[in-house]
Amino acid sequence: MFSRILIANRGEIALRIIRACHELNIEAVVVYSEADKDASYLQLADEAICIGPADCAKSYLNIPRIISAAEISDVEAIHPGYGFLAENINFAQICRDCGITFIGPPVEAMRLLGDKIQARKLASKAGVPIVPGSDGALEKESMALELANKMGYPVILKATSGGGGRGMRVVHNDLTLRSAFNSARAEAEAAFGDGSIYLEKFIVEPRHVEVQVMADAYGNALHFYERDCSIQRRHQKMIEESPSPILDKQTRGQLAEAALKIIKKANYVNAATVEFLLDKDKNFYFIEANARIQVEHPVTEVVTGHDLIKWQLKIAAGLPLKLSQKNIKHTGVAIECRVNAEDPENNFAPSPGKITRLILPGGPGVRVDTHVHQGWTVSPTYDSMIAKVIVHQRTRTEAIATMKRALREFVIEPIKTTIPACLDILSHNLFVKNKIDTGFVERNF
Amino acid sequence: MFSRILIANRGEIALRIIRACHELNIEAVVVYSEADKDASYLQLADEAICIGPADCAKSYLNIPRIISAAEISDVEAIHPGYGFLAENINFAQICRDCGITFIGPPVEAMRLLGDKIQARKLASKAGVPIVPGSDGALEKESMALELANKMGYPVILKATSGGGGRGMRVVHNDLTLRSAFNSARAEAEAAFGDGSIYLEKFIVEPRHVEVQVMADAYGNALHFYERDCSIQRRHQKMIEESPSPILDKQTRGQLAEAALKIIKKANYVNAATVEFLLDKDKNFYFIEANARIQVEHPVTEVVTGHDLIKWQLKIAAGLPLKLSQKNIKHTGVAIECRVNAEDPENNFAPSPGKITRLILPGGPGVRVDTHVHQGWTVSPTYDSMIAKVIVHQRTRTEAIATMKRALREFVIEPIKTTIPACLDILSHNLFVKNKIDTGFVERNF
Amino acid sequence: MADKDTDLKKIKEIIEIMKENELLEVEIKHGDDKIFLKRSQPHPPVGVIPSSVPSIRPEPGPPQHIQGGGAEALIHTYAAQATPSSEALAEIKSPLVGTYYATPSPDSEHYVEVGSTVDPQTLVCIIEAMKVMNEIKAETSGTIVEVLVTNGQAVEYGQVLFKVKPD
Amino acid sequence: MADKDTDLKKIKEIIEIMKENELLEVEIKHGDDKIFLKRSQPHPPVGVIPSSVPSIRPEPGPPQHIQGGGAEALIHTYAAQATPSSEALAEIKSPLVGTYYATPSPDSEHYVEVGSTVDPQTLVCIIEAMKVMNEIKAETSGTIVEVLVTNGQAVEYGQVLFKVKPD
Repeated sequence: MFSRILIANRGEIALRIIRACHELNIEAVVVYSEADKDASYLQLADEAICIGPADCAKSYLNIPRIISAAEISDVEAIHPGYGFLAENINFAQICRDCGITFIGPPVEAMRLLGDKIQARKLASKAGVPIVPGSDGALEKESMALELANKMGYPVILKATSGGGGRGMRVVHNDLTLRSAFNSARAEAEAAFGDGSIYLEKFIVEPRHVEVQVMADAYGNALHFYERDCSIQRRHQKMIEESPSPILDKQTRGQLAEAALKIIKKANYVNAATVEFLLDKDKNFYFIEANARIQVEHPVTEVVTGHDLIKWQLKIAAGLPLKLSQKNIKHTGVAIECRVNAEDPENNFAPSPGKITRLILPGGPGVRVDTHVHQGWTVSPTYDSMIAKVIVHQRTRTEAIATMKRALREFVIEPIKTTIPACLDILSHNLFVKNKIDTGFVERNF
Repeated sequence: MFSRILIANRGEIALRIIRACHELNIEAVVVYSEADKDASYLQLADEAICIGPADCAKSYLNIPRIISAAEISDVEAIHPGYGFLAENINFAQICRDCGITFIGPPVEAMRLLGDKIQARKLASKAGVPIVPGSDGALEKESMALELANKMGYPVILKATSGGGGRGMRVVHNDLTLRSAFNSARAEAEAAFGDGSIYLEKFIVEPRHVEVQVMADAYGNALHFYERDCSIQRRHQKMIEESPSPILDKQTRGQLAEAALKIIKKANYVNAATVEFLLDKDKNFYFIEANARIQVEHPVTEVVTGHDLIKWQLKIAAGLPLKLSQKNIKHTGVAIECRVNAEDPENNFAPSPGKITRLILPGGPGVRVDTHVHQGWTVSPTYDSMIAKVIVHQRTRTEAIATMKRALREFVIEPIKTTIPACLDILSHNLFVKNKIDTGFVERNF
Repeated sequence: MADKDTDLKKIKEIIEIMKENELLEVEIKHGDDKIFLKRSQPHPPVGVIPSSVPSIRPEPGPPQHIQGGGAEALIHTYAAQATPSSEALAEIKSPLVGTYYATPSPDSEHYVEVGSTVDPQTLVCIIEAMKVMNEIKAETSGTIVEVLVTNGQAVEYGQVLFKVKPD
Repeated sequence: MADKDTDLKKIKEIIEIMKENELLEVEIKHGDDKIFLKRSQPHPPVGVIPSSVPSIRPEPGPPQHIQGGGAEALIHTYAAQATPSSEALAEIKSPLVGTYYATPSPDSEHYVEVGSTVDPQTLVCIIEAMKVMNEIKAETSGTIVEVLVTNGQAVEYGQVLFKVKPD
């Protein structure tokens, strides 16, 4: 096992990784930018190294500085968390070249899954259904028009290297396709330095269901059941739950099996999430695989009792996944709400600033993952997510009740957060009745 | 089910009961003393009523004021929490006379179990082993001397109406018995208004193991496994865990069965804890039954997934215990540490005062039950317990690791707490190896 | 440096106001924390200050946000709204939780009303707690100037029932 | 009222000091929150203030706790410990995370030492990051008065390497 690793991330996920390290007696070195110098988790780390100013390009995204910090702090491995460099193939390659273990998949598997078009091809080869669409990047508008007419509208344009909704457009006819093609291309170019665009059939009222998988270096791959992340706003997940309340036992099994097929086909090692869309008739389509730990991983942790970050560390250190699929039990229902420093009454505008009063929820069935504390200033520079509240109960009804009471006792002043928006969703008749899809939030709020 | 109840308690247990009420859609009315007027849980309550000054005799222990508050706030039931009026038969009787449901056992069962001598007799009748001792209160020193010589030293003197170590003396010979008899009597008289003293054989190096039981009004009684509370200092529990790491499967079953026998014999309804001493040879002896919810109930909640306060409410409202014993599963290992505002470096002297910095632990496997927040002033008037940290893991080794990292990330300034003492215990070789008994703390720290 | 200049200007203004008025409140608030300073009046001010003296707000308009030492602070200044201490009212508070009754029986007259004079032994109301009617005494002397509760109302411990102008 | 008297006294003292000294700092701290006000120096003070001017602490001894508005506040007053800006030292900070080397090669002389004069283009050290030797320039002019790192030491971003007395 590792004795000392470096965490190349910040905020709640940096703290989350420190926690796992310390429970495994691993020393944790954290890098930080000047904007994070007062973060309380730096006190918990075994060493904290300032790598640059607030600007991510000069700190959390700066590969030479992070590698340099890893070298001077003499670590064996780097955990990239999520976001920042977590899916950066170049970073993973440089770690390898420097003899530092990258706590994530091998470069080869990242290459196969990181490019969405490649990933679709791989899924097809593995016999997993994919959303009908272009075989690759569409170079010309005319190709997009022809294909859209062949499949029938609506269709969706997506950036090949994209994520988080950027470079994405849903179009319903030839006219809107023409204008969207160029604007999506420009957006993708700006966001990812790659203007490649592909096209897919747009699934109406789909649910977003993803499978958590974990594979070791010895060919063992296991799933940890699914998460339903259909509550999204502008393609950003707000609330996640497990199990997916829409799945029957058979579909659940097929979904997990499909995820494992893809992972095995990619010779994947470490944690991954395989994302699917589920249409009204319970047909599922592979959309993409995320070659990293996800924000919403605690949902899976509380229903399975497995610490996924610890497994990431163990697998990266070369330990086998000493588990059989049937010993991974799923108990009860978990829901996670993301608390973002955004103002729901002002179109979710960022609401950074100093937290002068903070009372976190607690008690039975409640887990809170947060790096913020009373007196902490939420920076406008980084992601607005400041806390995750996760509840675990025997039934979905009880889980909703526990989440509501937890969010109601969450006091955070004076900044605005998404707590009221989450409460509105949890109280909505259609959410309670499980009649939701990925368009639910935009249609109803 | 109730629609509105009153909580006749304060601090973390008042908040705990509010949480259960709100998850069950029950309105919670809280009473408070002037010393608690700034408590944050008052904001969560549906109504908060000031009943008197800081002095308990004029507020939390004042029956007329609490009943009066219940009447003006029009509640159907009163939850007494633990401590204060929780085991006061007079209070339970007055509630009944006023047509208010007392959320606890019937008065008759309280009478049978509240008096320790009566409870021992009941246990004997039920066929449960008890520690050898006097059949009732000892009126004269000479009777105590005679019995002690017959059973052989060491013996322990206890107050009939006692609890919490007051009126208790361990004696090893005739000389110390003589002086202890009168001092124990005086202490019991002062503490409980009842100087009755009884005598028992003193079990050397015992473990304190207690069984959580729950019974409904229809004759169903179930156990929720045991808690091991051998880590005590001056008869005050510091760390509790479940399962008891010393019990084999057979003894565990016998212990649970013995607890249920006593509960059924007493026609008990609602939550109770049946306490046993376990000697080196795994013989167990009934010591007493606590006719209320216990401080350490969360340990049982996390390993069984059952919310004991919700069960208390449901049973008091006349609902049946819709469970079968085999459906109550025990998963993993839980440990609770009590965080008291006491200074371990100064003989555990109380350390009240304003909390100017507070960072609570969180993340996987960690539950925190506390009513304190940054800016809260810990009053010298009440119990020094300010928080409970509960962890749940797959194994005892992992649970200890999680508790250690949780306590290490718990920041509370400037008051002193028992956190460092708990960390010392958790790191002690004998605790890790499970070679402990109720004298462990006093011998080693 | 611009921020500090601004701060200094604000502070200077406050000082000027403090010097000019002598009777002064300075309130510095930050979130829940507050520093509140008010000059008490050991010596009556020269000249009579009417109780309804208009407050002097040197800078009307929205509160000023001042950046200082990295923290955002809110500073208000007021001239003192002085109330002579001879105007202070005594309060009769409920010593019990219960139900307030203004009369000994449904048809009786109120024990006291606005304008009633009371001495410490005067019965002012009944608080019913657990079916027991507890007669409450004034425990102060003076004239009732305000009744804050209505007949049959639930009251908590320490709740103010009456305001009394001392003799 | 006693507390408020105390507060007023403190505030009066602060005002007196502010008026008498003109150059003034007022620091009001509460827990993590701090209000810090300092007069910047647009005009040089009349008369020369030696750099080692003794600080004037009107109330020596432990910090005073002032009860105000329910919050516990801590108020310190200082006369400004004015340091003429010509005395301020410049700092050369590490622009990189890496390993500090004082010399271009093991046998060479140090790039700079205490007493060395530098201009913005002077090389002062090497920071090795990912096997790359990055030559670091002074980016300021003056005389090195302090070296805060030793050869081969790991340094983080922003860490002060040298203090420089400007010309």
